[in-house]
Amino acid sequence: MSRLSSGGLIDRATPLAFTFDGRSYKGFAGDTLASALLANDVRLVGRSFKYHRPRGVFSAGSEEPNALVELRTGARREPNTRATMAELYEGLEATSQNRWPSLAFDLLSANQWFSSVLGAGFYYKTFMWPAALWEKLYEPAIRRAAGLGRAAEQADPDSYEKAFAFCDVLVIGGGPSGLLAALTAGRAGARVILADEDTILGGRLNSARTAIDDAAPGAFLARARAELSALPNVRVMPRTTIFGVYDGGTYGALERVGDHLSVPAPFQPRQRYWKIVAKRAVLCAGAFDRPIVFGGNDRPGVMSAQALRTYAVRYAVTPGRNAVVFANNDHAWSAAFDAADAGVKVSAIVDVRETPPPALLAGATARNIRVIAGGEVIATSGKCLSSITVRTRGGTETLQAEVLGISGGATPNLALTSYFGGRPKYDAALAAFVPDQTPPGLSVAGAAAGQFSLAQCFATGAAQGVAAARDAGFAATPAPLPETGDTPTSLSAFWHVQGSKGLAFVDFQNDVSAKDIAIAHKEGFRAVELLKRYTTLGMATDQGKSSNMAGLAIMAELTGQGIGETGTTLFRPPFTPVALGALAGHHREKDFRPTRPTPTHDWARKQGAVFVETGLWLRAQYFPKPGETDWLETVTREVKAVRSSVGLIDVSTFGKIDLQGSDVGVFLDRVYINTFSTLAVGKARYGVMLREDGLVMDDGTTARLADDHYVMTTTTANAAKVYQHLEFCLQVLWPDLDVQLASISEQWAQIAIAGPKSREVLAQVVDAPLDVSNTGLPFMGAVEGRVMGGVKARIFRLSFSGELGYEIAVPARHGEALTRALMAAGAPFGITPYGTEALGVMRIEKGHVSGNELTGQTSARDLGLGKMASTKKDYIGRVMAGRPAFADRDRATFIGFKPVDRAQRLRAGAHFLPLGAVPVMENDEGYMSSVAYSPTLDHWIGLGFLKGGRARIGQKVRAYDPVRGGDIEVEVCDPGFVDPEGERLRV
Amino acid sequence: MSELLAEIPASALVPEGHYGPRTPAPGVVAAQLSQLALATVAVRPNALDLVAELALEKLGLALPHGPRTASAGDLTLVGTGPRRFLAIGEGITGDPLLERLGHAFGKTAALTDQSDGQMVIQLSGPRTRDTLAKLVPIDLDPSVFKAGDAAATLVALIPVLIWQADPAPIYRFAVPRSFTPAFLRALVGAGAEFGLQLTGTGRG
Amino acid sequence: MSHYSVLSIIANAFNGQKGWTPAWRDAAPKPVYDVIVVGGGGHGLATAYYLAKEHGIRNVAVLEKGHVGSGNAGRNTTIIRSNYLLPGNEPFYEWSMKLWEGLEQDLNYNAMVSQRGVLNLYHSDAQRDAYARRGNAMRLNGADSELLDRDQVREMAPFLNFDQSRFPIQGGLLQKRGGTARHDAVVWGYARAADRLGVDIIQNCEVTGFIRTGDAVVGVETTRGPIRAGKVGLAVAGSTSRLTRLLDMRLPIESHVLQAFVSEGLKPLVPGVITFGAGHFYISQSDKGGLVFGGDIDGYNSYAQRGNLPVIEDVCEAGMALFPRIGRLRILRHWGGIMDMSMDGSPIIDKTHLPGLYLNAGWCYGGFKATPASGWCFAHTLAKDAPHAFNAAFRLDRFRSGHLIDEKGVGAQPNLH
Amino acid sequence: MRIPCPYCGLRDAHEFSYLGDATVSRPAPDMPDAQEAFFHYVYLRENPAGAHEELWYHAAGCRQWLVVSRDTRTHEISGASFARAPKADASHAEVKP
Ligand SMILES: Cc1cc2nc3c(=O)[nH]c(=O)nc-3n(C[C@H](O)[C@H](O)[C@H](O)COP(=O)(O)OP(=O)(O)OC[C@H]3O[C@@H](n4cnc5c(N)ncnc54)[C@H](O)[C@@H]3O)c2cc1C
Ligand SMILES: NC(=O)c1ccc[n+]([C@@H]2O[C@H](COP(=O)([O-])OP(=O)(O)OC[C@H]3O[C@@H](n4cnc5c(N)ncnc54)[C@H](O)[C@@H]3O)[C@@H](O)[C@H]2O)c1
Ligand SMILES: Cc1cc2nc3c(=O)[nH]c(=O)nc-3n(C[C@H](O)[C@H](O)[C@H](O)COP(=O)(O)O)c2cc1C
Ligand SMILES: [Zn+2]
Repeated sequence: MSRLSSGGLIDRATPLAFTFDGRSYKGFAGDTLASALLANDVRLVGRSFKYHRPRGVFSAGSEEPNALVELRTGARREPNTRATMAELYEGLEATSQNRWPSLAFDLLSANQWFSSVLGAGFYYKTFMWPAALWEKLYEPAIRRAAGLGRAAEQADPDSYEKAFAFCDVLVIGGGPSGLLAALTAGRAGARVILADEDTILGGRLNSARTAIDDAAPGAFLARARAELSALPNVRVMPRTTIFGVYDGGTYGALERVGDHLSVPAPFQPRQRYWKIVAKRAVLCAGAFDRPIVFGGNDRPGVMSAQALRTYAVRYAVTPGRNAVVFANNDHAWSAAFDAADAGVKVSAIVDVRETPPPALLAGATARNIRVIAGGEVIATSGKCLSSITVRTRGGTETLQAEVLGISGGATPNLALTSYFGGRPKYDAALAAFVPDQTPPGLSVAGAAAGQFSLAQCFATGAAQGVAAARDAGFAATPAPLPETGDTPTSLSAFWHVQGSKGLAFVDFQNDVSAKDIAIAHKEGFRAVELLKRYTTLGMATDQGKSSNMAGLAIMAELTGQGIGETGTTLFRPPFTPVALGALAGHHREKDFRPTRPTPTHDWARKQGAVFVETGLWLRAQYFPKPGETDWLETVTREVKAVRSSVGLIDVSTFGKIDLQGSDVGVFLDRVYINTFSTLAVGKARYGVMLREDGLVMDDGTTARLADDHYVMTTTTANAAKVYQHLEFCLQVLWPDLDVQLASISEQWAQIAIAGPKSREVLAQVVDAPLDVSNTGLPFMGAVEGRVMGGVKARIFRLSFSGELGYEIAVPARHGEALTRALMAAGAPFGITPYGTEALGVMRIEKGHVSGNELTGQTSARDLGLGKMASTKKDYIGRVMAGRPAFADRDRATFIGFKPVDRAQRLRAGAHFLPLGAVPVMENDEGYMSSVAYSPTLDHWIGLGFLKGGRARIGQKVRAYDPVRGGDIEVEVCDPGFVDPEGERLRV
Repeated sequence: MSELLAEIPASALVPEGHYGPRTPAPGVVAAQLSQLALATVAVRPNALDLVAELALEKLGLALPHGPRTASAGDLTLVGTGPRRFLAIGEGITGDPLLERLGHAFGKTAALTDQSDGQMVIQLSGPRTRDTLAKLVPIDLDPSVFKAGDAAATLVALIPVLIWQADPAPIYRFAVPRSFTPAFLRALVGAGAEFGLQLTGTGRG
Repeated sequence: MSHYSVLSIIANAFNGQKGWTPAWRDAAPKPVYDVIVVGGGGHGLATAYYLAKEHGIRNVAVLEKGHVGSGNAGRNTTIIRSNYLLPGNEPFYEWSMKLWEGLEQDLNYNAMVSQRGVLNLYHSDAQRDAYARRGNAMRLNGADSELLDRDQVREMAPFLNFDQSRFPIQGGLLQKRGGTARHDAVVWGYARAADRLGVDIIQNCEVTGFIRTGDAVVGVETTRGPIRAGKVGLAVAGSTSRLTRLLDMRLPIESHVLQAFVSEGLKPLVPGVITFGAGHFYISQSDKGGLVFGGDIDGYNSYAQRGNLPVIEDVCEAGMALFPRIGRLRILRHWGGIMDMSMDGSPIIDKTHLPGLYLNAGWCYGGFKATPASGWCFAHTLAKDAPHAFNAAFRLDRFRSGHLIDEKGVGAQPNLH
Repeated sequence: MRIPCPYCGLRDAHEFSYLGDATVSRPAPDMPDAQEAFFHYVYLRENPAGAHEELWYHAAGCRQWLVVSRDTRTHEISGASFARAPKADASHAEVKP
C-alpha cells in the first residue's frame, strides 16, 4: 500500500472494495479509480493504441491519455473510461483493455518492435496487393488490433434525462478563478450557475498547500463554498462538464448524476444533459500540465508533475517510491514541494534550466531534494519505471525512481473559446497559446487565460465576474481578493530532449512519436491539420489535451517557422467525450418519437386490430378474425364486406383545417389547381395542390359549410406541411386576404362508413331532422347536424373506396361512441371494421392516387389529373408546371396493370420493360407504384407510371423485379378497375 | 425508456397513481382537467381594436397583449399569436362557449371549437419547477415567467401551450389530444424523481 | 519520387526513414496554365489527375485556398455506394463505384476502399417497395442490390433493436459493393498521383476574382497573384456561390451545414454501413475503431462549418432508437462541413454560359462517393467541351427546363434534400 | 441558435422551420416571360456568406412566418420581424435579441 498515513481529502472512515482485472483492492470514499489503484501499487493500467505499450496513470484529471479501462460489466460496460475521472464506489469493477491475452503480457506489444515499419502513414503505402485481400485479411486484422475497449452487448439499461437551465452568468470551472467569478457575480444579484466537472469545488486548490489568507486553502474553500450555497441566486453544479458552446449563448453540459454509484439511485437517471442558456459566461477551466518528449517518457510511473502533487496532497497517495521531477518551470517545483510536504519521498528535481530561481533552490534544500540544473532525462527503464538516466553537465547519471513527475509547462485549457473557429494566439513568454477570439458572451479568467499565479487567478476571476454581471445588467463591484503569496510561474520553453533513447512519445494514446512528426515533415504533411491527420496526433480520446503543444513545437522546429505561425489544430466539442445515451435522453427505443393513437384506438385494440405506424400515428391495419391464417385472407374479407354490404374505418388522421373569412374562396382558388370559389355551400370537392415548382404537393377534399367557412382535409402525411404552406401563402404571399386558419385535426374524430348498406346504417345514428337520403345528402354533399341524440356532427358524402360512403365527424371524445353506435346499427348488415390495408386495396381498385403516387416527383398531368387544372386563374405551381420537361410525351404517366397470367402476383417497385428487351436502364419505361390483390376481380392489380401512359392501354409489358426474383408480363389497362363510371357512388 | 413506463403501451394514457419515491407529500401533482371548453379565436384583419373593445364590454376581459392570459369569471383568454387567442371556459362545453364568444365578437373573429382537440393538464406542488426544467425549453424562473404569462413551445417533441395559472406556482398545459399519452410519459419520467401524483387520466 | 510498396517501407525502416520525399511538390504558381481547377478537395484533385491521365492535359494547376482536403473531402463520413434511383444519377454513381474498385492500384496509394456493404433499413411496406424500385433500378444499371427481409437483416446485424422499437425494422436494401474509403487518403492519393503526372498543386492560394476578356473567363486572381488559363473549372463544393457571386451568377445552390460525429475507439462492433429508415441516422466504424455517424443537415444556410444541438440530439435519439447498446459509448468529436445543396439534390457538372468557365457543384451530402467519377467526368467535360454520357443529365439548365433529378421528391428546398 | 420571435421572445431555432432566402418575391403570374421570372424565384439564390434575410416559421410557437436577419458565417442573429407587414395589431413590430 502506498497510502500516506495522513492527509488528503479522502474519507478514511469509508473504505470501499473494488476490483481491477479480477483482483480485489481497497480504497476510500473520495478516491478516483486512479488514485485507488496507485494506492494499491497498481501502476500498469492500460495499453496504448498502436504499439500496445504498457501505460500507467499520467494525469489526475479529464485530460488522461493512458489510464483507460472498461468500467462495470455486462450491459453497463463502459469502454475507455478514464480511471482519473471514475469516482470509486463500493464494488466497482474495472478491467484493462486493448490487450491480449493479459495486461501484463500482451502479444500485440510486439508491434512496437516494428515501429520503424509502422511509422506515420505506413498503411497508405501498403496492403494494396492483391486488392481482394483488403476486406478479407488486412482490414479485419487491422480492425481487431485497433480500437480500444469493447462496447456492451446489450441495450443500455440506465435512463438519461435532458434539462434546461437559464442564467445571467455561467461560470465554467470552480477553481480559484471560477470561485471568485461566481462569488462576485452572485453577490451582485445575478443568476449564476457554477459548473465544475470535479466532485468538489476548488480546482487546483484541492491539491495545493499554498497559504491563502494565512491558512491552508481548505479554509478559504470552505468559506467560498458556504457562501455560494447560501446565495439563493447561485446554483452550483458539481460533476458537471460544460462540453460545448453553441449559438445564442447555449452551452451543452453533462451532469454525472449516478456515475459514482454502482447503479443509479431509484428514479434517478445515470446522467443528465443540460442545455444552459447564459447571457454571459466566464471560462475558468484552468490549465493542463504538459509532458516533455524524451525516449521512454511513456513508461508507467511517468506522470505529470501536477498529477504527482494531486495524488500526494488530495488523495494521500505516494504513486511509487522515490519520486523525481523533470521540468522546465517553477510550478513543477511547487508541485514537488507540496508532494514532499505531504509525505512523498522526492529525491531530485531535474530542471533543464541552468539557473532555477534561488527561492526554489532554497525550498529544495530545505526539503533535502537534490537539484540537477541544466539536466535532461534521456532514458527510462523498468517495465514500470524503476530508474531514469539523466544527462547532466558532467555526463550521464542513473537515478532510482518509481515516479517521474514531468512538466513542460502549463497549457491553458481554452478549448471552449475556440469552438466557434477562433484560433488562440501564441504567447512566447508563457510558451503557450492563450485565448484570442472567443464566442460572443464568453470571457476567460485564471489559468485558462494564461494567468498562472494564484493571485492573478483570483484577480482575473473577480474582474471577469464583475464584467459578466454588468453585461447581464447587474451593478457589480469587485470583491476583496483573498491574500496569497506570489506563486512563482516562470519557465523556459522546452519541448523535446534531443538524442534521448527509445521512442519519444508526443501523443501517448495514439503512439505518435517525435519520429512520426519527422516523417510527416519529410513527406510534406507540414500544415498542422495535415500533420494531425497523417500521424493521428491529438486524435485520441484525450484529443491531445496535454500532448498537442509538444507536437506543434516539434513541427515548428523542423520547419523553422515559429510556433505561433504553425498554429494549433481546430478544437471541436465535446470538451470530454459524452455518452450518446445522454444526448438522446428519454427519446430512445419506443419513446424515440411520440406515438399518436387515433380516437378509436382503444376500441380497435379490443377488436384485435393489428396496428401500423403511419408517421407518428398508429392506425389499424387490419382486423384479423380467429381462424384467418394470413393478412391477405383478412383483408380480402374486409374488402368484400365493404363492397357487398358495409364497413367502417377511422380516418381521423387526415389533416383537417378550418378556414373562415370573406376571402377563403379566392384563397383556395390560388392554392388548388381547380376552383373552389364556385363550390356551393353544402358541397365538397376533391382538390389538388402543387408546390411552386409545379409538382403535386397534396390532395384532399374541401367542403364549404357556409359562405365564408370551408373545411379542408389533407393527407395524413402532409397535414403539418400543408398547414404551414397555407400560412405561408397567407402571411407572406397574400397578406391582405381575410382568411383565418385553425387546425382541427385533433378536434374531430372522423369515421368513414362505406358500402351499399352504409346509408341504412347512417340513417340510424343521425338525429332528426337530418336527411341523409340521396336527395337530402347527394354525392359530394356536406352537412352539419346532430347524431346519437345530440352530438354535433359533420357528415360528408365522400368515398375513397368507390362505394356509397360517408365520413362522419364528431368531436373526438365521441369518436369511440360513434363507432360503437355505427357498429350496433350495422350489425344486421354484418358491418365490418376495416383497416388501412383494405382501404388501400379499394382505392387501387378504383385507381385513385395516394402516397405511393404523390412522391413529390409527379405532376398533375403525370397523375392523370391534368384536366382538373383550371386555365382561368393563377395558382401556386401553374407557371413552373408549364416547363418543357413536364409536357414531354415520353414522361411516364399514371396507368393500371394486370398480370397477363391472372394467377401471378404483382409487386410494387417492379420496373417496366418492353417485351423481349434486355434489362438495362435504356429500356426502362417506368415502374409499378401500388399493387393489391383485388378480391373483387380475384387477381392482382397494379397502378404505376409508364412512358406513353394511357396510349398504351391493351399493350403488354414486362414487370421486372429482380430484387425479388420477379419477371412477369403485365397488361396495361385503365386504372379504374372497379366501377370506372362511379355508379355505385351515386346510388 | 424509463422503467416506470416499460409496461404501459405508448399509445395509452399513463394511468392515475403515484410514481416515484413515496415522500410524505408528492413533489408534483399532475392532474388532467376535465369540464373545460376550448376554442380558438382568430381576429379578422384590422379588427383587433374592435375585438378588444368587445371583449371588455361583453366579457369583462382586457384582451391579453402578447403571450399572456386574461381571465374574467370562468373565462380565460390566452394569447397564442398575433390576433389569435385560445379561449377557455371552465365548467361548460364547447357549444355554449362558442355561443358566448360568438355573441360577444360577432363577425369580428373566427371561432373554432377545440374542446376535444386539446387536453389540459395542470401541474402543482413544491417540485413543479424542477420537473418542468426537464421538459420546457423556456425560462420559468419567477423573475421571468410569472402568473399570467403564457408560451407556445415544444415539450418532448410535442407542441404545447403552457401558462402559469397561479404564482403558487400552478402551471397548465394544453396538449393536442393524440399527443397526450406521449406527453404524460415524458412528464412522469421527469417528475418521478420527486414523487409524482397523477390524477384524472383514469385507469389504463 | 518513391513508389509505395512493402519494399519501400522496409527499406526506409532500415535507413532511418530517410528515403521518403514529399507526397506532392509544394508548387508555386506559373503565370499560365491550360486548365486551372479551383478547389483542392477530392473532386478538384481527381479532375486534375484525369485531365492528365485520360486526356494528356498536364499543364494543369489545382488551386487550394488552404491545404488539400481542408473542405468536405476531409470531413465526410466516407460512405461510398451507388444505390441511386433515378436514371440521371445511377449510371454516374455506378461508374464511380467501378473507379473506386481499381483506385488504389491506379493511384499507388492505399485509400482503404472497403466494400463492407451499405444496408438501408426499411420500416414499412411502402418503404420496402420504394427500395425495391431502387434496387431494381440499380440492377438495370449493372449495380448490385439485394432486398433483405427482417430475418435476413437480423442475421446480418443482430445487434440492432428489433424488439423495442418505435418503428420496427422490416428489412433492408443491401449493396454489398458499397462501403467506405479513408477520406483523407483519397485526397492524398489523388494529389500525389496528379503531381506525378506533372500537375501543380498550389496550396494556400485562394481565388479572389476572375480575369475576363469580354464574357470569357481567361484566368483567376488569387492571393498569390493573377494566373491565366485556357479554361477554369470550379470544384469548390460549399464555396461555389462565393465564387460565382464574383461573376454575378446566381445558382440553384444553397450552402448548408452537415454535422458528423466520431466516437472513442472501440473493438469491432459495426461491420458495414447501416442507415436508419425512420429517422436521420447512419453509422459505420472506421478502421481505427471510431464509430463514424451522422444524420440530417442542420437546415439553414451556413458557412460556419459547425452545427447546433438540435441535430446532435436528433442523431443520438435515432441512434438510441436503432441501436440502444451504444448508449454508454461516447462521442469524441463532432464537426460540420459546408455542403453545396442544390435545388433538386443532384449535382451539376457542366459548362456555364461564360466561355472558359466550367462548373462542378451541387454535391449535397453525397459527393464523396462521387469523387472518382466526378473528376473523371469533369475532366472529360473540360477536355472535350461537352459532357460524357455519365454526366449528361447533370446540366445546369435542367432547372429551367424541368428535367429535375430529385431523388427525394421534396422540390426546390435544399434543406429538405 | 436562438431566434427573437417578435411575439414569443427568444426561442431555440428547434421550434422553427426554415424556408430560406426572404429577398426573393413571387413574380406576377401574368407578366411577360413569367416562366423565366418564376425560374429565378424558385431556383436561383444569392446564397451569401454574410448577412442573410431569411424566412423562418415559428411552427411550435405562434405560427408566424418571420424574416430573420442572420449572418451565415457566424450564425449571429441581428433581428427578426413578422413576414406579414407588421400592422398595428402585432404585439411588437421588431425585436432585437
Ligand atoms: C459531415 C459530412 C459528411 C459527409 N458524408 C458523406 C458520405 O458519407 N458520403 C458521401 O458520398 N459524401 C459525403 N459528404 C459530402 C462530400 O464530402 C462532399 O460532397 C465532397 O467532398 C465535395 O467535393 P470535394 O471533395 O471536392 O469538396 P471539398 O473538399 O470541400 O473541396 C473544395 C475545396 O475548395 C477549396 N476552396 C474553396 N474556395 C476556394 C477559393 N476561393 N480558392 C481556392 N480554393 C477554394 C476549399 O478549401 C476546399 O478544399 C459529406 C459531407 C460532410 C460535410
Ligand atoms: N504557476 C503556474 O505556472 C501555474 C500554471 C497553471 C495553473 N496554476 C495554478 O492553478 C490554479 C489555476 O486556477 P484556475 O481557477 O484558473 O483553474 P483550476 O485548475 O484551479 O480550476 C479549473 C476547474 O475547472 C474545471 N473544469 C475544467 N474544464 C471544465 C469544463 N469544461 N466543464 C466544467 N468544469 C471544468 C476543473 O474541474 C477545475 O476544477 C491556480 O492555483 C494557479 O496558480 C499555476
Ligand atoms: C471518418 C472520420 C474519422 C474520424 N476519426 C477521428 C478520430 O478518431 N479522432 C478525432 O479526433 N477526430 C476524428 N475525426 C474528425 C477530425 O478530427 C475532424 O474533426 C474532421 O475531419 C473535421 O475537421 P475539423 O474539425 O478540423 O474542422 C474523424 C473524421 C472523419 C471524417
Ligand atoms: Zn413566435
